Amino acid sequence: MEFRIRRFDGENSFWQSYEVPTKKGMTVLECLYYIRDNLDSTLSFRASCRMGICGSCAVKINGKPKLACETQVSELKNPIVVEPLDNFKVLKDLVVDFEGFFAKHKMVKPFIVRDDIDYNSPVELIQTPKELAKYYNYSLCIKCGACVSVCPAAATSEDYLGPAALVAAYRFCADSRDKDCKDRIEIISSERGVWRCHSAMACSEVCPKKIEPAKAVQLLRRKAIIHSIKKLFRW
Amino acid sequence: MKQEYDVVVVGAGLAGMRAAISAAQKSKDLSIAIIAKTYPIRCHSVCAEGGTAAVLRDDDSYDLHAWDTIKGSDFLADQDAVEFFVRECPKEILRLDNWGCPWSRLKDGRIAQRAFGGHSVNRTVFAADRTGFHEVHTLYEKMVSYDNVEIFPEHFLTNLFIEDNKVKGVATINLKNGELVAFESKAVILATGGAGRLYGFTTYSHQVTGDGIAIAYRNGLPLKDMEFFQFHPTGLVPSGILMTEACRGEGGYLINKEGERFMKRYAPEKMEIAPRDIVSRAMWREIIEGRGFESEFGPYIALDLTHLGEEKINERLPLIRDAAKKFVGIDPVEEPIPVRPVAHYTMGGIHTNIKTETPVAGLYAAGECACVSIHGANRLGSNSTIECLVFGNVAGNMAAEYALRNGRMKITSEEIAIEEKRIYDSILGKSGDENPYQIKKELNETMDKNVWIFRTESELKDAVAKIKELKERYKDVEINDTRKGFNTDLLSTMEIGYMLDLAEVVAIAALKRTESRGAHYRLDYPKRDDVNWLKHSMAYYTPDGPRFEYIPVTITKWQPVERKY
Amino acid sequence: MRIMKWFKPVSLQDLAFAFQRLTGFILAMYLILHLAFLSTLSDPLTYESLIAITVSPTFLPLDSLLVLCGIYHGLNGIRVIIHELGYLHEHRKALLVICAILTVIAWLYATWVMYEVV
Amino acid sequence: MAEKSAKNVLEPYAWLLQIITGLAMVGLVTFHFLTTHMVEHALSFESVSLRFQDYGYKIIYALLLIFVAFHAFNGLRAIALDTEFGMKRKKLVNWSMVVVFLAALIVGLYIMFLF
Ligand SMILES: Cc1cc2nc3c(=O)[nH]c(=O)nc-3n(C[C@H](O)[C@H](O)[C@H](O)COP(=O)(O)OP(=O)(O)OC[C@H]3O[C@@H](n4cnc5c(N)ncnc54)[C@H](O)[C@@H]3O)c2cc1C
Ligand code: HEM
Ligand code: SF4
Ligand code: F3S
Ligand code: FES
Repeated sequence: MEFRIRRFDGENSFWQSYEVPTKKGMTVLECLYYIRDNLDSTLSFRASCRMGICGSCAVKINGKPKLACETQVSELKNPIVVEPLDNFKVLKDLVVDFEGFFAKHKMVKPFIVRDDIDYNSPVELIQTPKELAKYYNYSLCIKCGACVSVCPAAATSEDYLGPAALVAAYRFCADSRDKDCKDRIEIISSERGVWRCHSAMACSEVCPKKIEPAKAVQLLRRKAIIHSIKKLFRW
Repeated sequence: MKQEYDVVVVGAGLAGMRAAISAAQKSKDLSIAIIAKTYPIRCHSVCAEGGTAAVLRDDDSYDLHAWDTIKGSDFLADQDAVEFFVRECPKEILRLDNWGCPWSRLKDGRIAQRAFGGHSVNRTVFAADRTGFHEVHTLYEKMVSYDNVEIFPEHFLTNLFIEDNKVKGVATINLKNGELVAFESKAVILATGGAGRLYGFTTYSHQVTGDGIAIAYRNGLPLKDMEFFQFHPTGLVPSGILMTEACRGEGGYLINKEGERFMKRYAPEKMEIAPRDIVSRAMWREIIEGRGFESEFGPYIALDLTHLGEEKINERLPLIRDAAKKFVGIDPVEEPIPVRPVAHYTMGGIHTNIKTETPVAGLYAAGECACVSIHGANRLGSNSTIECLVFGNVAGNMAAEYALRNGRMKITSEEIAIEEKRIYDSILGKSGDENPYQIKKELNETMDKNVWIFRTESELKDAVAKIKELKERYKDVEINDTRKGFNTDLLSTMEIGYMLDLAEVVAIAALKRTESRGAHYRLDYPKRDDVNWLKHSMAYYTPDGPRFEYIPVTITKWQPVERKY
Repeated sequence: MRIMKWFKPVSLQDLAFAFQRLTGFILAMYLILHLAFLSTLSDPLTYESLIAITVSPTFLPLDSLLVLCGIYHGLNGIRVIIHELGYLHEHRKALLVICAILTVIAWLYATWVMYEVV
Repeated sequence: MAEKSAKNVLEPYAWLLQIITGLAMVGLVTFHFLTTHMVEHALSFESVSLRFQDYGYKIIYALLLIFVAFHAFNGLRAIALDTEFGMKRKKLVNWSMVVVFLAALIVGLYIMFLF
């Protein structure tokens, strides 16, 4: 099969084609490794777990963001066009800059806040399976960036927190062990927060973990609006 | 460029992040840097599926957990370390709970536990079948809540700075721009994970190339018990992706080409759910004797789940079905899954004592890259993630205390210049006529063939010779990519250099140990030999290959007995 | 131009978004025109002469397109509101299809009314 | 950065009003369309002025005007703020939309009270 890869060497962007002998069961990631090992070792890309859990290998394959390690070549049309993710700055070839992405994740306070935790003598907190189910799906985000790469709001607004960070925010707000969602709500309710989302829902369409980030954003929006109304009436 | 911190943690897997948190917790005044060659949540630990062991309820006891661990280790574990370890486990589980880990729960909201191979009671805490993933994310998210922890993702460790047997910092390459960044620090913790990619057929992530172990080794630190490598029975062919033990736990069969459940000849009682090393050996024997299935990806054994029915598979093994479909296009409901024993865990590592101290002052090691040793010759499932947490915590504490007591030693600009020269002049611009990836391929083939489940003197000798040849050829490798920014060619080539060193240690250590213990099985010495070999091997670096010393195993309460299940 | 990325959808969902934005913008522009136009009500003669143009057969197709924009924007708006309140994300595809069908029906009806009456 | 701008009172209410006005307009716009297109010669000067004599009509149209003006200009504001260009000039965008909104109201009400 022919692989057409959009490359970038730090200064110039160009297309390059490679012919890869593919077999049944081969993934796009394996082909990338084949190219690197045998055809052109200057090709850079990120990958690690090759089982769809580390979130390193998201790239644009035939126009849609996908995990290279989970994508079978047999399901794709020849030639296979591989590009770096949109809405991120390209560092080299298929490698894009995730610094801002993780900074935004950190910004939403993605951790449990409560004041009765004793580091030295922890006690078991009770959480029923039902309470667990409320947020569990949203804790599955592998931070691959696919959602951000297709979000039209993120495309034009660099500082929009973006679906992935908002998923993290919702995941903690919905956790029964968390005791102070208010701070987090204030953050996601800023003009860079949920209000920039216009329900394009491309994020939900491409999420490889089927997390429905769009839903998390809207549920957060609901929390934010209730919070604002309460604040208005000082209640 | 130089950065200055009080504590530097290298490696942001479970062990590294746990260490950073514990150091940060120790004192707000300490500045802590955590460095990793990937982003922290992209570390290999996210792959762990099954769970994490800890004594939580009344039906269990510390002594029982310790005994299971020691028996599992084939009595090569240091028993003082194990006794300390089992007492710390529960606290770590609860801490993760407090920090937000989505543990699977019982109906009443308490943390649930499941059965696991080699543990006598239901002791394994889990978060669905993505335990490692959730633990990593929980730790990462806890870690970012500390203001005194600074994260340096995509920095590649290249060397340690050691003076007068005291550590004074590390050298790294910042992948983004390719610049050398030296971290000057009072204490250093190594938590760089195992060395699984020595093997071609492995459950490990691509990044697990043993860099930290090799760098420590080159800097004169001893490596302990490197001959012990765990093989898991069921790795998906051809990628090596783990098909969890639960497949067999739920009633799956292992079937050979003749359609026979061959386990009846090896473990008539336990059948498919005998311990990992036994099942792996049985499967491999079938394959050697020609009763494996043939495929373009080599021989395999069929893991048959079809009789379980669609409903049960969907309920209990959804991820396995998903993975089999996605990666080999096989639906386990209709067809058996092709599997083969697969390299899965590095029992050996950098020698440390029970407090995670290495022989170099201020340098600590924890997690899979270290060998404390609690796993001995064979690790029990779900004991390693908890090891990372427990000893990560210890290392963080120790390093923090050391940093509070001691000052920083200067890393001079000459030292940095020497390291820069080593990398950018003698490695980066390199031209030669060897393709490093070809060397890696041959190394993997050698390890898969000669240092595998069944080992013999002649095969191991072949392996050692081959590795020496590869090392020689490695001196003449070519690096095509000459740019600095995100040069993965340079990185991979360096990783391959580390792997060659480690492979040599593993092969020679295996050659020297003339007995069979735990995961190390010698066809020519099939019995355990407590008289001569109840001891740890210690490999020291010399320019022409490792030099070996041996130290005794610590035994407290449990005398070695025959290991029967 | 970066804003062109709004109009490069990867799925039906964000195609719908692109159209929502486009139609919203068109309607807003029309609103301004409309108000300016109505200002002429202060002068009956100008008003009548202008209205004569707008109801002419040449203008009707344009008017009908405008109505399509309005109907799409309104119905799709309801769909968006449902989702923005956090409901029916699991059925987003079905909702989109229903929305499209209703739009076509309403538009055909409206066009019929317009041609019938004038 | 986000922590600083966290105290944002405008966006939540703007969004809420956007969907409320949107929903309300479904009825109002349908009504408007039907009254102007279902009846023959509904757009002639006489019928328009005749309708505006009626107070019920006046109120409905005033509502429609307020809603549509708010909705449209708040919508444009949202579009503008979605771009870096607009976000950098946030104050300007907000205030100009207020001005345009008020202008639309004045023009509209003026027309209505012609009759
Ligand atoms: C498929 C699979 C399933 C498993 N399931 C279980 C299970 O169910 N239960 C269980 O207890 N154990 C399990 N294990 C074992 C367990 O996952 C590992 O032992 C454990 O995660 C190791 O963690 P670590 O922190 O030591 O290393 P890692 O998670 O490997 O982290 C190493 C870190 O070091 C960094 N690093 C490495 N080299 C460099 C360098 N040169 N420069 C800078 N940084 C570097 C890496 O980027 C990474 O951040 C499993 C293992 C595998 C392969
Ligand atoms: C008929 C009923 C209407 C409904 C139900 C409706 C609904 C909506 C909704 C829900 C949005 C928000 C989309 C988002 O979050 O981005 C929106 C945006 C918008 N609407 Fe409407 N609307 C209606 C009529 C109108 C009219 C008559 C106009 C113009 C005069 C208009 C102009 C706009 C504009 C300019 C936007 C901004 C577009 C964007 O942000 O993408 N709408 N509408
Ligand atoms: S929400 Fe989905 S698409 Fe977005 S980063 Fe997480 S896993 Fe990836
Ligand atoms: S794609 Fe973007 S606009 Fe909203 S629904 Fe998803 S975050
Ligand atoms: S390599 Fe880890 S998600 Fe693809």
